[in-house]
Order: sequence, then C-alpha cells, then structure tokens
Amino acid sequence: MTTQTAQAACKADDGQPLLSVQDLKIRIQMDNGVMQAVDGVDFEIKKGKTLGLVGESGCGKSLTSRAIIGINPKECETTGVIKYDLASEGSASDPIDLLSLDPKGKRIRSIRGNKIAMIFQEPMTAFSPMYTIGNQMVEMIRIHRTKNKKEAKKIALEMLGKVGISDQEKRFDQYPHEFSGGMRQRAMIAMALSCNPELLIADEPTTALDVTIQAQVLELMQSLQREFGMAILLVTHDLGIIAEMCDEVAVMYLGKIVEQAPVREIFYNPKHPYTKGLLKSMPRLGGEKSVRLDSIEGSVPMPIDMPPMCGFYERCTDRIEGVCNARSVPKTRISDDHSVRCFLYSDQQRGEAQ
Amino acid sequence: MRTLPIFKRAKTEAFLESAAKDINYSSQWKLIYMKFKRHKLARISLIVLGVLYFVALFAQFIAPYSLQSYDSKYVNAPPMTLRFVDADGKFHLRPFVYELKSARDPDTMRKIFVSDTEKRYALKWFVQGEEYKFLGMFKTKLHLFGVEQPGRLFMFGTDAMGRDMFSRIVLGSQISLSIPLVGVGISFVLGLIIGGISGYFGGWLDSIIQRIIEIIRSFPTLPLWMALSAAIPPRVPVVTMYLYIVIIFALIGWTDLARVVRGKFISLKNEDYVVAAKIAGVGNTKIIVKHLLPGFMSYLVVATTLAIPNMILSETAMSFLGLGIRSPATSWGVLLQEAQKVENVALYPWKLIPLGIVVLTVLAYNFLGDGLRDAADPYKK
Amino acid sequence: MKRSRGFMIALVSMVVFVTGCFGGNNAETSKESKAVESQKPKEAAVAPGEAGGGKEAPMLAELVKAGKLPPLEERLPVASDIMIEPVVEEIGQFGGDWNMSWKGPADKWGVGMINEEALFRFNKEGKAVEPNVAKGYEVNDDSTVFTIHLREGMKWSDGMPFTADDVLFYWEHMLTKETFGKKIYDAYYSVDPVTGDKALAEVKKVDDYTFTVTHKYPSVQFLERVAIDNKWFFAPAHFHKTILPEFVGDAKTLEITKQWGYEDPKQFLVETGYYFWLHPEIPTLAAWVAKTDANSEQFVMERNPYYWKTDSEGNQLPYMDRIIENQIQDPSQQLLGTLAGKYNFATFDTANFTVLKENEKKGDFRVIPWTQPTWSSAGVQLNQTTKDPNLSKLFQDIRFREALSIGVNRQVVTDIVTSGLGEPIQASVPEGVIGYQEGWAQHWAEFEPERANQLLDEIGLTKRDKNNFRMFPDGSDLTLTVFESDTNKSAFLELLKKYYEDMGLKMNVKMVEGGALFDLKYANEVPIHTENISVANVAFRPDTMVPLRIITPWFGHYGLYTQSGGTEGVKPEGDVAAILDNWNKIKASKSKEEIDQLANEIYKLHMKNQWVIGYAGPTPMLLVASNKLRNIPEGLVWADEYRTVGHAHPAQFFLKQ
Amino acid sequence: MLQYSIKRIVMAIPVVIFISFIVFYIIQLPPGDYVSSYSAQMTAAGEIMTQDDMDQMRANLGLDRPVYEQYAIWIKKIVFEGDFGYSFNYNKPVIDVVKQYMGLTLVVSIVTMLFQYLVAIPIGIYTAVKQYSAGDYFFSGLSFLGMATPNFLLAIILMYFSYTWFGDPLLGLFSDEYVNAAWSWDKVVDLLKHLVIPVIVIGLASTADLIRVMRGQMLDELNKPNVVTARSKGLSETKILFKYPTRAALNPIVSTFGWSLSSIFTGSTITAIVLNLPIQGPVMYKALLGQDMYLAGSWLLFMALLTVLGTLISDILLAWLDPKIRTEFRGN
Repeated sequence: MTTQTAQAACKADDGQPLLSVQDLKIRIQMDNGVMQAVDGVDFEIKKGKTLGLVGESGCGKSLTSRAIIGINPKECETTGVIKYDLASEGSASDPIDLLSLDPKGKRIRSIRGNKIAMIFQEPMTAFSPMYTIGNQMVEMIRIHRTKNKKEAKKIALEMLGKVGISDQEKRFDQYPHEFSGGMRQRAMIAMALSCNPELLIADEPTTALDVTIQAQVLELMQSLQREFGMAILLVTHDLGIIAEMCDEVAVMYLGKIVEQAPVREIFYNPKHPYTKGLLKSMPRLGGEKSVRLDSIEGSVPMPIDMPPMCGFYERCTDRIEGVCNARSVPKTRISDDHSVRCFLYSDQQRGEAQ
Repeated sequence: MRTLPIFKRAKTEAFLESAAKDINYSSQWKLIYMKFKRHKLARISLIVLGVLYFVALFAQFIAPYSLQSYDSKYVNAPPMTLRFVDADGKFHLRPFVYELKSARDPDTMRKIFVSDTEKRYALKWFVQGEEYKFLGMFKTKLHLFGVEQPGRLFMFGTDAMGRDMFSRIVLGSQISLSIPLVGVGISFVLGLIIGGISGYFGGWLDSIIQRIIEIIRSFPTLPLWMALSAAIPPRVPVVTMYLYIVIIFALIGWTDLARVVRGKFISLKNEDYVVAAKIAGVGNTKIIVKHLLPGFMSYLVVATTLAIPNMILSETAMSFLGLGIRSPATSWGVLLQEAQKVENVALYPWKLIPLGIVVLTVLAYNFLGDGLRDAADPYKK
Repeated sequence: MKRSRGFMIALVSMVVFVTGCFGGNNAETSKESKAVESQKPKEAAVAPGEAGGGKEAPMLAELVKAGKLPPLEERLPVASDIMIEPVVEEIGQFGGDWNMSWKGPADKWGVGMINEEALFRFNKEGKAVEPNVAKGYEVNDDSTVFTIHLREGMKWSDGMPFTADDVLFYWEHMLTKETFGKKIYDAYYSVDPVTGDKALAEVKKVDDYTFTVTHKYPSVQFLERVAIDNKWFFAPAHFHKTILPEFVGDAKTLEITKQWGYEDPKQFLVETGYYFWLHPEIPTLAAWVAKTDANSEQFVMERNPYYWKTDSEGNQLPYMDRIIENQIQDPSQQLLGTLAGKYNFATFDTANFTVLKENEKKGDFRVIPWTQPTWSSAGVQLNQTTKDPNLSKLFQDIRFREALSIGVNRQVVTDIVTSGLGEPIQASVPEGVIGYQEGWAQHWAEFEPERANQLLDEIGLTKRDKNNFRMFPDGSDLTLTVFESDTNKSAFLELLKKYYEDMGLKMNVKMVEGGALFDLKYANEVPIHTENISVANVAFRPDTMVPLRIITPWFGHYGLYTQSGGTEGVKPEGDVAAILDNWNKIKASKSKEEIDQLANEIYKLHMKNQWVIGYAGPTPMLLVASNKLRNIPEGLVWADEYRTVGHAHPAQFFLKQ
Repeated sequence: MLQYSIKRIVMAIPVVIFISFIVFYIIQLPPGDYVSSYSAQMTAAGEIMTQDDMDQMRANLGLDRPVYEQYAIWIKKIVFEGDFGYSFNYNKPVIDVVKQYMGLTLVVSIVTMLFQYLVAIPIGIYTAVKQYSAGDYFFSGLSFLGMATPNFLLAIILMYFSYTWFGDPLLGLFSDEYVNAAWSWDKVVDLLKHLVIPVIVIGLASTADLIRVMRGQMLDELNKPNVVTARSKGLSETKILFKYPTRAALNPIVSTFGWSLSSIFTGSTITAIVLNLPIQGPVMYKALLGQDMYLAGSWLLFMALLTVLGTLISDILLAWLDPKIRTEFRGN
C-alpha cells in the first residue's frame, strides 16, 4: 500500500498528467432550448497536484467534476475526451477515455471510488440517513479492496482514526445524524480515501461547514494528500481555499474556463475581468471585517441558444462593443502556463480568432 | 439588474437545480408555474376541469331539459345519433335527429325505439325550452342547444323515467363538483390549524390533540349518519341534508391531514432557519406563517387536489348506502347508484355514461395534483 | 332412551330391507296399472309397500338398505290415511336440489312458507280450505263444535307418531300459556252476537286421531281463520317436553338455552316454538327438514323420510332431495344467479321482467306470472287520524282524496313504474279476487287536473304562499309528507311530487329505515305512506281494511281505539265506524252467505271513500323456474294467506332429467 | 422505546373507555331499536306483530332498560367475563358471530393486501425510475382509473362480464357445492377463482393509491444526493436503487400498515355486499341497520381498539424505521 502511493508520488513529477480533460461539453435539453452548461472545457491534473476549479454556483464546475466519473444524470449530454492514466494497472502508455465507458458499466464502476473518489459539499445529505456510517464505508471498501467483512471494518476504523475521529468503534455504528457537521465531512473524507484513490474530487468540501471547522478539514485534506500522494480536483467558489490548497487554478464562468494559471499567477496577475472581479470581492487578509464585500454587478444569463459572444459581456466593465458581443472568444495564451479567454488579450492572435 | 452577492450563498442546492436557479432567478411560485406548464397532462386536466366547472356553472342553460322532464314515452331510450345524411342520402349541413317512435315488445315489455325518418329535427343553438332561473337570478327559457318541439334530443339516451341523461349529468355536476369542495375546505382548514398547533407547540397540547384525533378516527360514522338523516326534518331539502353530511364528514376527515401537517411541523421546526428565527425573537404566528407554511405549501395544495376526487367518490358511496342525494335532486352519485343494477349493465349500458364523467373528473383532479406535485418538487427541474 | 329407539329402528329396517330387495324389480311393470288405480287413492296408497324401493327416493332407499331407516310403509301413515297430492303436469322423478337464494335467517318466512304444512290449507281457488295435516272434519249445524280427524300412523320427521296429543299439548302447554311470544289467536275466540263478548274455545281429545274444538258462540269461519292465524295447530310434544320450563324447570330451561347458544330463555322458546322450521333439532311434519344452521352461508333442508304425502302412483313425496337456500346480501345477486342458472327457482317483482324475459332462452328458464290480490302497485294511504288537526281534517274530506286521485296522470305513472305491466287504474280489488266491485278500477281514475284544482279551491285551499303552494285557510303551511323506507318506490314518489306540486300541494318525502318507520307508524307520526293493500279476503284477514289495531297507515289511531277498547286513540266515525260495525257482525255471523254479504259492504265502503288511493294497477309476481324444474302451476294467486309458493305444493315439484 | 410504547398504551386506556361510551351512545342514536326493526321485517313477511308481542320481546332482550344501564351491563360483562354480549339477529353470542366470519375475512383481506403491495410497490418503483415514459403513463392512467371507479359499480360490471363471458357471475367466495364442503384442494382452487373479482375490486383503489405514494416517495428519494454519493462509490445501479431510494421510500408505506389494521378485519363493506362475500363488513353493516346493538357495538369497539392500536403501531413502526428517532430512544 505504501509502496504504491510512494510510486504515485514519484510519478507526479514526471509531467505525465493523471487526468486530462479535453473539449468537455455538457448539454441539457430544456423546454425552451438546449442549455450549454459546460462548453469546451480543457484542463489537466498532474499526479499529486491540486487543481482548483473556481466559479460562481451554476457555472458548470460541479457538472464538470461529476462528468469525470460519469455520475451526472442521464439528461446531461456529454461530449469530449476525459483521459485518465491507469498507470498503476501497468498500461501507462495508454490512458483510457473515461467518457467512452458505459456510465453504468463495470469498468467505470471499478474506477469510481477506487481510483477516483469524490467528496461532496453536504455530508448530511450525501450520506443516507438510513444506514450507519460504518455500513456506508464498508460497502465501498468491500467493492474495491476486500470482500472480507472484518477486514473491511478494520480498514474503515483505521481510516476514521486517520481523519481524526476518536472512539471509532462507537462512531462506526452511529448514524450520520449523530455526527456533527465537521465530523460528517471527516467521515466523508475517510470514506473517500479508504480505497487509496489516485484522484480525489472534492466538490465544495467545506462550504457547509463553519470557518474553524473549514480550516481543520482543509488541513486534514492537505496532510492526507501528502501522506497518500493523490491528486485533488478542488471545486469551490472560495478563492481563499484556492489560495491555501491549490497548485493551479481554473476559473470557470458560464460553462467555460475563462482563465487558467498557477495559483500565484491568478492572485498576482489576474487577466480576465471576471477573475479580477472575483478577487476584488474576496475578503482581504487583515482587511477590515466590517467593510462590505464588493460584488460583481449583474446576473448570469442562461446559456440557452446563446449567440457567439462573451458570456460575461453584460457584466463586464471593460467590454468592447461590437467585439465582445459579436463572436465567441478564443483562448489566448499569455504564457506557458497562463491562458485566458478575453478579447482584451487576443489582439496579437486576432487572425487566429477569425 | 439586481445585485447578486456571489459569496453570500452559503448553501447551494442540488446541482441541477442550482444550475437553473441562479441563471434565472425566479420566485418559488413562478418556478412552480413554469414547471407546471411543462406537465402536459396536468395542463390538459386543468382545461378539462375548467370546462367541467364552466358547464356546472351554466348547467341549466347548457342542459336541454330539466331534472323533472319525465316522459313515459321515452323510457330507457338509447342515445340518439346526430346525423348529417338523411335516409334519402341527402347531406345536411346542420346535424339533425329523427323523431323517435316507441312501442313495447309484447313479450318482454321492453320499449323498442324506431327512428321515424319522415320527421327530421335539426339541432339548433339557443332554442326555447323549459323555464329556469339563469344563474339563479332571472327567468329565461333559453337553452344553449336543442331541437324544436315536439322533437327530442337524447344525446346520452334516457333513464328509466324518460329523462335525458345528458341533462341529468350536466345538472348533476352542480352538486358533485361543488359540495366536495366545501368538505375539503373544512378538512383543510381544521387539519392545518389543529395539526399545526399540535406539531408546533408539542408537549401536553400535542398529546391531547393526538388523543382527540384517535377518538375521532374511531368514530362509528355509519350510525352517526343514520341518526343524522333520521333527525333532520323532512322539510330540509336533500341537497342541504347532504351538505350537512359532508360537513360532518369533513369534521371527522381532517384528522389525516392534521397528522401529516403535524409531522411536517415537527420536522421543520428544528430546521436551522426556524430555530434562528426563534432565537431572534420572532413571534410564533410569524414563524408559522412566514417560515413554516411555505415549507410545505406545495404539499398542501397537492393533498387538497387529491382529496377532492375522494370526496366526489364518497358521495357515490353515500348514495349507495341510501344516505346521499335523492332524485329528483341529481348528483353523479345518484346517477351511478341508479346505474348499479344488473338490468342496466345488461340492457341499458348508456346509463353507465356518468361513470365515464366521474372517471374523467377524478383523473383530471389526480393528474392536476400530480402535476402540482412534480412542479412543487424542488429537486425536479 | 334415544339410543334404544335407534336400535329398534335399525332392527325393524333390517327386516324390511330383505323384503324391499325382492320387490324392487316389479316397480317398472306395475307403474301403468297404478296410473289407472290412481282414481282410487286408497288402493294406490297401499302400493308403495308392495312396490318397494321404486316408490321412495333412492337416497332413502339406500338408508333403508343400510338399515338406518325403517321401510317406507312403516314410515307412511296407514294406507287409507296417506294424503295423495295431485301433480300439476306429470308424475315426477326423484332427486335433485331445489336451489334458491334467500336473505338469511331474517327471511325466516321465505323458507317457512314454501315448506309449511297447515292443519287445513286453502284450495287452489283460495275460496275455502281443504284438509291437509288433518284428514277431515265435521262441524255441527250452528258451527260451534268442530270435530277434526288426524291421519293414523302419521309421524314426525324423527319417526315419532303424530297424534291428537300433539295438538292438545300445543293447545294446553304452549298456545294458551303463550310460551312462544304470541297471544292466543283471534281464531280461537268466538263472539257473542249480542254483547260482543269474546269466549275462548275448548279443545278436547276424542281419541288418538280425533279431537274437537268447541266454541261458545258460532264460529263459521273457524277453519279458514286457523288456516291463516295458526297454520300449525300442533307441536311435537316429545320435543317440547324436553325444553319447556313447565316440564323441566326454569333452571334446566336456562341451561338448555345457553347450550343452544341463546341468551334469554323466553326468546329461546319463541325461536323454538314459533320459528321451529329453522332448527335441525326440532321434528316437523314438513316435506323438508333443516339440516344446517340457518346462519350459515347455505341453509340446507333435506327430505323428510316420514313425509306423509304421495303422488297418485304412491311415490312418497317430495320428489326433490333437498332445499338449498344460498344466502345473498343484495337483490342483484338473485338476478345474476338466476340468469346464470345458479338458482333453479326464484321470485321477482316486475322491475326485472324485461331482463328476465330477454334471457329466458339463454338461461334455460321460464317466467311464470302469478296474480297478486293487490289493490295497486303504486299508491298512497292518507292517515285519517294524523296528528296535525288541519291535515287530518283535510284527509277526512272526501273531496281532497278525489282531488289527489284525479290530479295524477295514471297513464304516465303506470308506464314508468310498472314497465307497462300494470293498468292505469284506481286502487281496487282486482277481478277474480273476493271483493271485486264493478267500476271500482275506474273510480276517480281519469286524469282531470282542472277539476282537481277546482276541488281543492272548493275545500278552501285558495291561499298561496310565495312559492305558489296552497296554504290552509288559516294561513298555516300545508305540506304533504310521505314517509318511506323502500328505495324502490323513489321513481313513483318523484312522479307523485311532480303531480301534487302541479296542483299547488307541497310534498316532501322522508326516507327512513324500516324499523324507524315501524315505530313512527305506531306513534301515529306517519301522515302519508305508500303501502299497498293486499288481501285475499277481508273476512279471513281484516288487518289492512278494518281498523282493529295499529298496523295499516290509513286508519292510524282508529286502530289503537279498537285495540285498547276505547281508552286510547281516535274514535272511528262515519264510514270507518260502519266498517267496524260490519266486521263485528262478521265475527258473530252464523252463515257464510251473511259473512260474504257483510264483507262486500266493507269493500264497498272502501270503494266509496278511497282512503287508499292507487295510481297504478297491480302487477304480477314473477316466478322464475329452470325449465328442468317442473310441476309448477300457472296463474295461481300469490298471497301471504295462501303461503305464496307454498300454494303450488312444492312437494310435487321435480327436476326433469 | 419500550418506555415510549408503555406510555402510549397507558394513554390509550382512557381513550378506549371514552370511545366505548361514544360507540354505545351513537349506536342508540338512530331512531328505533332492534325490536322495531325486527318487527318491521316480520310484518313485511306477513307476520302480525302486536304492541304486546313487541313489548314482550323488548323485555326478553333487556331493551326496555335505560341506555346507561344497558351500557353498564355490557361493559361490566366485557371487563369481568370477557362476554361481549349477544347478537339478537344471529341468536348467538357476539364472539361466535365474529368467529364465524373471521377466517374468510382474513383470507380476503390478506390476499387483497398482498396483491396491493406486490403490485403497487414494483409499479411504483418502475414509474418513478421511468418517469414520463410510456410505461409510466400507462400505469398511472390505470391506477387513476382504479381510483376513480366506484367499487360497487366496478363489482357489478365485473360480475356481469364474468357471467356473460364465463357463464358464472362468481358470486360469493365459493361455488354452491363447496360452501358446506370440507376443505380440499378443489375447494381452495374454487376459493381462489372467486377471489379474483373481490381482490381486484377491493384492491384496485388502494393499489392505485399505493402506486402514487410509492412513485412520489421514489421520485423524492431518487433525486437525493446520497444516490449520487452511492454512484460515486462505484455501486451498481441495481444495488443503489434497492439499497438507497427504495428502502427509504418504503418507510412511509410500511408505517401506514398500522392504519389499515382495522380494515383488515372488516374487509370492504360495500364491495362485499355487492359481491355477496361472507365477511365481517356486511355482517356489521346489517347489524348496524338492524340495531343488533351488542354485535354492532362490540364490533365498533373492536374497530376503535384496532384504530388506536394501529396508530400506535404506525407510530412505533415509524420511529423504529427512522434511525433518527430510533437512536433518540436509544439515547434515553
């Protein structure tokens, strides 16, 4: 077990992405048209690294994260490529396309929970109230790691201990409602990590928790990441968490990644007006608490039958009439690891855009 | 344009819903309306119910004949066919019926009806017929449609007393579609208030209310109705008597709703936002009205729409037990009870037409409730 | 004791079994000669013994063979006393079940009447009685002493002999002691023609098969009245001695009561003494005896091996082995069951005529209409003594009754209510029934709305209320309230309401449950009721036409007056008093002619006054029988007095193979 | 839990006593008594019942006593002797009458109930999983149709069709030849044949109801995040369906079992009358109409007890099925 994780940690440095998402599109059929919920998303996650996916609610970040393991409802029409490197299985050269797998089939199920685990924002509802925490943990361990009940329980207890839950034996037989919010999320993490995943998708893991607990949970995740050497896809709307946790950041708006860069770049050299807006509205460390946070004016349009234009156009303070609302925005590379979708930076590549 | 504080939304709901919600920020009711509009069957049902209630409102005008148009000549006549082509093969733009001639089969004594192709009666709009009070206000003889005297128009045939079934169904809808609403209304109010009190305040009040509910639930209703119908003096019209019975029915029937409401209140009153409101010192009434009720209003609406068809059906059961409406006052229950004879099923199947109407109404109410349920379900897109 | 008797029977039957075997083969050959002999019943009656097994039902023959039953001739009365029951169509075949539906033990009489053996029964025409259980009678000239002969060797269904002791026992220990919940019947009282005093008859045993009934005053109609009031003037003494407190003591009776599952001894004695035919434990003289609990889903009665009637060929009746009464809860089940051939016999009223007729072929049954001595099939009775003085004054006004009568279109009512089977006539005695009057049917039977209104105006009902209904002259509300418990009457009542209200008379209908209506009648709370009068002869059964007690709506508390001897109720006056007068004369009358003449007076008074108004003529009772079920007479009169189907002598019904 | 149950049972005692009083009072409420109802029947059959006859009968049956006295005697006998009184109509102790019909009543009710659950739950799951599919519309339509047709009419129509198609209206629960016969394989088959119509007629309405409830519950549960979690864990769809939404959706349905307790012992009265079923419902209906008051009273009391008991069972079942409440009790 430890050798395996050590290996994974080793490989993290060799630049081979663990997960690579290319041109992911999710369309949802609505009454009044087709909603383009995710529209051509590309990103990569390297082994052992953390990618932050940030954006307002409804920007499509949750859909994107769930699309990776194919657990979106069947109404979501998903296209694109999601390559996952199954190196540990010994077929390093040939990553498989998760999207091409039958979402109800055995293959994807053997990856879910096992290679890629997921934690959700509301541990109260994410756990079923009908069964004990132990039951729900063991269930997963028994699918992927061992058929033996006792062994599975041992693993579960061990994991509970790792996430800092004391009195595991008792807790094991308790129901979710008997746990506090933070405790539940710890249990959630314990469950997610119980099969030593290579990638952990954390969908707003701390949103439902209060600030102190939030910090504890994040710390826990970080220490566990160090221990297990897994990669994390952190989905959140909280730039503070991004700053603390991530190596790289992708900012999503209206189904598109509008800016992607290493975490430092985003905070010190934001390009996209939306990113800038987000940063402005973030409470400054040491800033005066009572000052009302800035917010971005305007509301998000429905991405239904949208004409080719910038989705942020109506809320943008720097918009260029006749350009921003006339064509779709191409991706512009600012540097090797910094790209942005905004006409403000696309002058030099205008030809490409046309 | 409105301000959208993006960091303040601590809670996001299930992702699909949130995907739609922030993008198109609308009130709960507007959302329900939008979702309801998508439920095709519910929409059709609403239209059907609209038509039925419209017909009930203008029943006297729409029905060609009155409830007391007995005619021994046309006993158990089958439905007439509206014709366009006459016996000579000539086409008429205006649909017409032939005169019915009847005689009894000397052996079986069954009335045999033959169309007399000599006499044609064209269907006409706004014909003069029996006098009635339009909307109970002024007297008129005008009926929506009919044929000229002495012709007869029996679209759904006639009953054992020679009355037009169509007219009886139309006129019967007045009772069948209105009185159940009264019953449901009373149950609704009682169930909501008492269940709410029981669930919200809890403690000894809850205990007592629960015991009272148990007692009421085990009330022997049948002897109660028997006593009631015997005690009501004969001068009280049957419709009024039935109204009393329905009210009593409602006075007993609220317990189901009360239990559900109580359950909902108990589970909701511990929700964070309610507790918060309480700590903030918001008054009980305000908490109930502002915070608790909206939490399951949708459930109540649905429960109500589903209770109405049950009431309509229980009216038919009451008629079966001889405790309901009695002819000449007519409700659908009366018509079904009359149909409930082997000879009618065997010889005069058109007397089962009211069953179709009742089924239609109940279906419409149920689909409507179903549509509302689906629409009010926050997890549904 | 019982066991030793059983042993005796077994012994005897062993002996007979041997003889029976030899006789069996002759049955076929002897049949034709028997038919000729049937003219002389006595000889024919001897035959069964000779013919052996062929003259009794196979199921009994088997029992005889097995030694469980004595041979036929030991079970029948002595040859000369066997009753020969004439068959309607042909000599029948043994076996089969008579399948019917019934409403359960509440319908005691439904199964009781068809299987009842009276001392004297009414003849086919219903005008006089003929011997049945009794072999015959003699009466002295002034009709005070009746000598009644019984059948020698006749036995109860358990094989015990039936003798004059059983009659005397019934008279002395049951009837006059009133052990079964009934007062001594009127039939046993004779009336002093001068003072009107009543005197109880004396019953004396002459020998084992003869007894006398002696009246103080002439009682011309004694036998007819017994045939109605007290069909069975006898009871199995050997059984009742084991339960009556007089013989076993109160404690023992109570114990037996509990044993039988009953609560109260008195009620137990009513059940066993009056409704005896429902209990398998009680021996009877009837053709079929109960075999199962009447409360079970199927009440089964099996042939009485000691039945004392044969057909003209000496075959012991009944032909059919069993009566099976299937309990039903709703009348529609009787109809469906009949259509499907589940029941091979059923009776219906005319509402089902068409559906029955249309299915005659498919269901392989036939519809046999019997006439009813009913005055009408739809009508009203106006309570002459109703509580509201205004109303009773109105009801007593003959013009008001005429107005109510002619204000209704009988043609329409008849067509709708009777499916065209009745006539649009006044409530009147039908032709062919005693009491028939020329022109009665047409009395006030025309539809004359103008004249009706004119009459009402004449009475003084000219004031109208805001709904244009007539009011009493003093301005008080005038409402005619009809009380009803039968939902089948609703069509008629609807029509009635329409016609009455066309005349300006407000009418309400109050539906009440049967028991409640009964109480209301007794309390004189029913102003108008729709009961029909059905009586075969007023002289036999006066209750509906003569105000003797509270029972019939039209005379209300006049009846209470007579019943209480003038201390309660309303004193009859005018024509009602005349009716009572005539009745008292009938009771004390010395000749049948005089009785007929007096009865006719009563009928005439009814015709003149029309307290009972009919709007649709009588309809037949429909007997529906499988085509296999034969010997059912056509065109008889369906009357309670004649015991409905019992009048057809069901013992001779048979299933044709 | 035990403490809670005991507390509830203790609280039920005054309720039951109060109900017994109400029941007795209400039965007396309609005008007339057994004797008048009986006399009316006998008079209609041609028998003459005089005032004296009736008075005598009332005295025999103890109906001449004041109501409270009758009540006191009745209750005293129930409590001290276990004697529920006597049925005038059947001339039997009430217990015997109830016993006579109990067997078949339970057969009809339990078969109907099995039919309901076995049909409704799978269909409810199916229509929820395949919401808005052709199958959903078909079953929904069918269940609404079942809900909308009055039982008694459906019964008559089915009987008539059974008669026209098979020549047998299938009245009652047995063919004539089996009514009094001993139990045999053929009799069981005959019973099953006769159970088809009652089960359809009685079961249809509640089946329809159950389908709707199950469908609604399933729709709620299917959209809960714990289903997504389960999916993310790599569970198979079938396992997810049955372990999570179905299990949770069954809760309210199972807990309503207690509510239907009383109806199990009655059977459906109106349908039973129309179909001529020899079960408790019609017997009690007749007893009520005929004012056979000890039978009716004992029965109503029994029903009331069952209602109270049923509510109790439902509450306990609900608590027991819901871990939230269950653990609270454990905590105590």
